[in-house]
Amino acid sequence: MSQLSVKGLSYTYSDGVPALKGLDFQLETGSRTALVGPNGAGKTSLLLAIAGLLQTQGEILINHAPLTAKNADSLREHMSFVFQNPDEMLFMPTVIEDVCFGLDTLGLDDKMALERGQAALSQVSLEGYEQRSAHHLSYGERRKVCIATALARRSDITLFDEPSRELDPYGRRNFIDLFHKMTGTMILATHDLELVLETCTQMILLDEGQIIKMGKPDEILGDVQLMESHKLEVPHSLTRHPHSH
Amino acid sequence: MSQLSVKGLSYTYSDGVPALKGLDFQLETGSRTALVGPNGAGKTSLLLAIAGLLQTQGEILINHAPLTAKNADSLREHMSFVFQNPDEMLFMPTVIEDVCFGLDTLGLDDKMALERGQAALSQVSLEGYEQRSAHHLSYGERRKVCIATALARRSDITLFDEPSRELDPYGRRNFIDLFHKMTGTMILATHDLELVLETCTQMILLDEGQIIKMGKPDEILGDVQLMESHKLEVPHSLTRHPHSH
Amino acid sequence: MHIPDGFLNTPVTLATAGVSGLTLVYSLKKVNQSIRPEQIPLLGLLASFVFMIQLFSFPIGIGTSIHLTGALLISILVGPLAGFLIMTISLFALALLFQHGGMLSLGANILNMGVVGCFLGYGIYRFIPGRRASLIVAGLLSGVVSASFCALELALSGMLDLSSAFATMLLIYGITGTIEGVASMFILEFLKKIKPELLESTA
Amino acid sequence: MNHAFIDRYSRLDSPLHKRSPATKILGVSVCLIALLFVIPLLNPPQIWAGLLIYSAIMVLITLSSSVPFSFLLSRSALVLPFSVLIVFVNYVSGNFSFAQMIETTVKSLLSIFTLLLLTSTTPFHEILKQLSRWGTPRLFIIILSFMYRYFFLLMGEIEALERAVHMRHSSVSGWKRIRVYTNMIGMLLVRSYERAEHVYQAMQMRGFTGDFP
Ligand SMILES: Nc1ncnc2c1ncn2[C@@H]1O[C@H](COP(=O)(O)OP(=O)(O)OP(=O)(O)O)[C@@H](O)[C@H]1O
Ligand SMILES: Nc1ncnc2c1ncn2[C@@H]1O[C@H](COP(=O)(O)OP(=O)(O)OP(=O)(O)O)[C@@H](O)[C@H]1O
Ligand SMILES: [Mg+2]
Ligand SMILES: [Mg+2]
Repeated sequence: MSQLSVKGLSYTYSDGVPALKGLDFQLETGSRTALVGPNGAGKTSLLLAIAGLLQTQGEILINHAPLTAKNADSLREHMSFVFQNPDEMLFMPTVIEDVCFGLDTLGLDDKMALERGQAALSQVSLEGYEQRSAHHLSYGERRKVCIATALARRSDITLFDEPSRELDPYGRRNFIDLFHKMTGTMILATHDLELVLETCTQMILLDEGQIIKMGKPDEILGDVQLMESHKLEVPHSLTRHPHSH
Repeated sequence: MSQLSVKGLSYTYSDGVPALKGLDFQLETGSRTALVGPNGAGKTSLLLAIAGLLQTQGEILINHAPLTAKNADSLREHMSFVFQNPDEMLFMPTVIEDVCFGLDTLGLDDKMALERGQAALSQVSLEGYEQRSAHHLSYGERRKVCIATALARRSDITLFDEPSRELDPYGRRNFIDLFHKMTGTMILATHDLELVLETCTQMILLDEGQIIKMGKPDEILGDVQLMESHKLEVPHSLTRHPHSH
Repeated sequence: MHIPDGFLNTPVTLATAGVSGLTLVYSLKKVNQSIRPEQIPLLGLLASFVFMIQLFSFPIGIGTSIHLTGALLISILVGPLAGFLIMTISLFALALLFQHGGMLSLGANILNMGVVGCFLGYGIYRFIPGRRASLIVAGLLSGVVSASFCALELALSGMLDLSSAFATMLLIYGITGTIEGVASMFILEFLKKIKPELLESTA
Repeated sequence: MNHAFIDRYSRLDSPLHKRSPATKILGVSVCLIALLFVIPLLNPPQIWAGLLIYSAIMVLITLSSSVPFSFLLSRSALVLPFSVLIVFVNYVSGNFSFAQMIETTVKSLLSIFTLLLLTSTTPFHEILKQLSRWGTPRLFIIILSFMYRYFFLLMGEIEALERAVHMRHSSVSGWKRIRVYTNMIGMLLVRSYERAEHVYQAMQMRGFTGDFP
């Protein structure tokens, strides 16, 4: 069943920059989709649009219900979003308050929310960070707090915008494991093409606000010509073992 | 000749977190050094200290002159710093003003500053972005503007904190080329271990505010045990061709 | 309330400009003597903060809207003199960039919000013991006095019949002032918990 | 709130944009003094003539500025709620004649329009530079410059905060809302303070010593 369906989606920023130009695609419930494209392709804008945070043109259907300004709030209860810049997500005085923020609207009482928050923090190996302030952490640590907020919400749809970049290799590996353990539909925008190969079953190649191709990650990412014409590179693991599948 | 020499450098943040614990090292003029370590290791703090932006304990000698609160301003004329978070660097109304900010203190008149700024923007392939505002760009584009500010300064010492983050593969490759073309001493903090192998001739492995090891990148990064005990991973290109050097 | 241009007559304009101008000269001199260079960005930030909270106004019907001034909060953070300087600068920028208040009526607006808010508000805050109570009283009284000044200036310019509108204005600004006091209280308590350095940086 | 609109047209290219900031600031001052101090001294029929001539001059200047009329008019209209309220109260209470009512409203609109012409044709930092040349104290100018720069930063912070809250807290209401909002203002202050510190560091790195260019 399609959980997310996008039809003729367009968006132009107020200073006249067209970021999305008529996108059409559908994602099944439980699918894991990577969003790949050069800088300025429109990945972040697309994720913001899906979360109902931009006033777009065109149609976005979530579980067959159209996303409107009116119902955006209630649809967002089933969504999580890990922003590209951790500083734009973390605003509470302490790490644990940040992770638990909004869990009450999901119907959890304080004690349950706290338990979930703590569990999420330990999943990203930040035990003991509960009482620190997020804006006094290293950037990688901030990123992990952001991932923990999404883990704690256990949403139907989770949007990740470049979640792996400030993470150390161990943290990145840990994120991959968590990603596989999470349930629900997930969309992941990233430049880390190895990460795409390890986590997603389909991908959308985006450039200049348009969908260039949608399909299997190894097929798209392995296409040297396609990659180079969109400022991308065939990832290491595909070049070293060509056609190993 | 050693351009930068650090002795017994320590720093503790005001909320009591010790970030640097007695570091000692020396860097030669023109050397390219990578700073590698897990999240929270102290990389950013070390770079801030070298730039004279933290009130540290211990000694930092730049061209044999000790860095003090008094002469920090004049020593910084010979330094550039690309911050980990682009949003903290970009504060002027337009991109070109941002790139040219401070070039006048280097003795350039307006016209020369503008030329340099434009040249730097085209080096990061942002021609035509001059009049846009930096806080209305995609994150990758913002990062490129930050790199351009450093290019325009042509400093003796350049500090990069995670410069390849958010860049698309083409932008990253372009950064590597620029890095090789730049002159002067450079220090590069990153989690992108492939980038270290392609750009730096030596590296410092940092963990919990201490230097674990300093040496050749391929030797340190190729040491599986060492890597794993510090939350790192042997990079792809070293595992696929073990001992190829 | 920012009085736009066109509502004050010449004598009132000149008199208020004189009072505000002299206060500005005095506070510039004093602040210049005591300030450290690294504090200047903080003053700029607070000016920006005041600028912004004055832009966010809540409509209360009949064409009027209210907003907080921030005068009390910043006077406590950086002292009344620097606070006044910040208020003046934000009001100047608001008039120039957002047409909130006129250019020639700037003197009157600085008097109503800056002088009253910073010096009277801060004075009451220091004078009355007990942090919470003093903040609320300071907010309430400086709101009422501000409104009276504003009404008086308009009345002297023949724009307001004191008897008719006065009571309504006092009521509205008494309430706004009280909200200002309560909000300042919450924010100060928050800052004390999260960033005590900010409270110690008094210029 | 649309913050992209702060001195929005000030970077266009027109005869008026090319004029020196000094000329424009002086011109606007003279206009405002004439409008607010001199015209009211005239007798009623002359007042109307004065206002008409003044408006005609403004129209001519606007035509030479390539700033859209619609923008100037819609921004000037921001003063209307205040004017209408005051003027209406006076009219109802019999204090004002109909003519006075119109005159006051028109004056307030015209004065804003005049000021808008300055800020729409002169970048803010040019105005500051000129004020500084005329001897405005350095501290005043520096704080103003920082204020202007940090304003965008603050707006960015607010936008981000709003998005972040919306994403995770759909239905805040009542008392909880007030708590969330004061928390946000406090956090906004703290975060922008820290951001400002970092931005100041970035400025220091690039040779900022206390004077804005
Ligand atoms: N706030 C904004 N105002 C105006 N234009 C914007 C804004 N944010 C992004 N843009 C523009 O919209 C286009 C798409 O930006 P978007 O952030 O969606 O790209 P992206 O694919 O996420 O890039 P990146 O990989 O660099 O994060 C770009 O051309 C960018 O310059
Ligand atoms: N402003 C701050 N206040 C208090 N503690 C801080 C602050 N910034 C960093 N720290 C702490 O100092 C330590 C070192 O942080 P630093 O930012 O130098 O790490 P890093 O190596 O750059 O990490 P990352 O790879 O995540 O960027 C961490 O434990 C961090 O939590
Ligand atoms: Mg993006
Ligand atoms: Mg760091």
